[in-house]
Amino acid sequence: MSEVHKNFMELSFASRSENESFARVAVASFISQLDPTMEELTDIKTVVSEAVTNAVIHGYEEKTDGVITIRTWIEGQKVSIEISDQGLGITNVEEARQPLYTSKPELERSGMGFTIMENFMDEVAVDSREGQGTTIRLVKHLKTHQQTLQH
Amino acid sequence: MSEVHKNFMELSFASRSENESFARVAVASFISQLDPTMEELTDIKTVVSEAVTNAVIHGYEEKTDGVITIRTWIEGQKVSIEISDQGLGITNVEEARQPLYTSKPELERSGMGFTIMENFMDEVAVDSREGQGTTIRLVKHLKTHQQTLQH
Amino acid sequence: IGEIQRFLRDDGMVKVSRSLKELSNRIRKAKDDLTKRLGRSPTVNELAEAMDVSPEEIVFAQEANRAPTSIHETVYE
Ligand SMILES: Nc1ncnc2c1ncn2[C@@H]1O[C@H](COP(=O)(O)OP(=O)(O)O)[C@@H](O)[C@H]1O
Ligand SMILES: Nc1ncnc2c1ncn2[C@@H]1O[C@H](COP(=O)(O)OP(=O)(O)O)[C@@H](O)[C@H]1O
Ligand SMILES: [Mg+2]
Ligand SMILES: [Mg+2]
Repeated sequence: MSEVHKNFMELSFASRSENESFARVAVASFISQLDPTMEELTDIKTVVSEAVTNAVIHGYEEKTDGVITIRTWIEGQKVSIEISDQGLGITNVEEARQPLYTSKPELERSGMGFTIMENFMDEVAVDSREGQGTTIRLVKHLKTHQQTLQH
Repeated sequence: MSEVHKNFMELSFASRSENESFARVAVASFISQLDPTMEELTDIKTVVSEAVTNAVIHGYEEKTDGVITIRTWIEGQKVSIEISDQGLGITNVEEARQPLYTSKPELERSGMGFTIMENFMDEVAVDSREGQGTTIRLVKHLKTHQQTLQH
Repeated sequence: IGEIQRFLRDDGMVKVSRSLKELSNRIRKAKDDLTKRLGRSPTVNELAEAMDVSPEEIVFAQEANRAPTSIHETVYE
């Protein structure tokens, strides 16, 4: 293949915690056309879980009438994922991204969601406005087949 | 549970045949929260395949810059699925729905797509306008757990 | 209950939650075997070929071994 493989999908769903599992499967199965390693797939499923859970719990505070949108682009071995909500937004993004920081200690949140995203993805950008919502932009460069085989 | 379980999702993706498998799995994974039987799930995956393939091959004539949208609602045991394209549309819907009718015999199409949808789903509605696109509306009532056990 | 289960199975009435869990256990085993044999994480196509199912179905089935997939799970079990 000389041409770079390009594809995209966009997914919206109700802000219900039972959709977390569906969102993981949808994104991971879309990405499976790039033949990632099972490890890379697990990384991606984990970050999707974290971001969707954040939208449900923090963005919409468990109100089920919110909408969560996930956009995914593929370009060659580069995977870009955007997870958005129109919920409460984050007042202080820098603070929110600190390891162990959580605004909901009463729910026994670990405060490690953003840290996990940073560990598993190559790029993590947070775009949030109070009262308007939050968009998380994630990029991961999958290993090429040569890289996988050499590993 | 006295309240009826409600949920929805909307999914859009590029009109590429490699997205058919992804679309099947995405809808199946969304529906699986109702814990259908394997047979019901296979039926739904099959009709999603047929409708997505039709959008790719007939709606967009294999041009990959089209967009296909799938909307899915759950209400109790009722599953509603809408598959839309903004492609060529169908001139004569009645004729198109006839068993064995195909406008592309040269591609060795079976002409059984609509017949399969009618067999596997409880309702099949086709809304199409020439030059504007096609929406297929499908409804299936899943068996309740009591019905499954009694069967 | 074993009788009923067999009947449901034969009749194609087996619930997705149960059937996917079986597939997902087989996937986990195949994944462990491949990881040992290759000395690295297998790609999803390598696993899909070994299991003779599509990569997308691998992803779907794998999910079944996580949290309860169904709001009815406890009722059915
Ligand atoms: N989508 C969101 N909407 C509003 N606030 C968010 C969102 N995502 C994260 N936050 C804020 O960032 C904090 C840190 O998130 P995270 O690292 O995932 O930890 P945790 O979810 O365990 O609290 C959250 O406690 C919350 O205050
Ligand atoms: N999304 C669509 N856009 C345009 N035409 C369609 C679409 N879906 C179906 N058709 C028309 O209806 C016919 C019958 O469809 P189907 O029963 O699936 O048979 P087949 O796909 O094998 O031709 C097609 O040959 C085509 O002319
Ligand atoms: Mg979190
Ligand atoms: Mg067809």
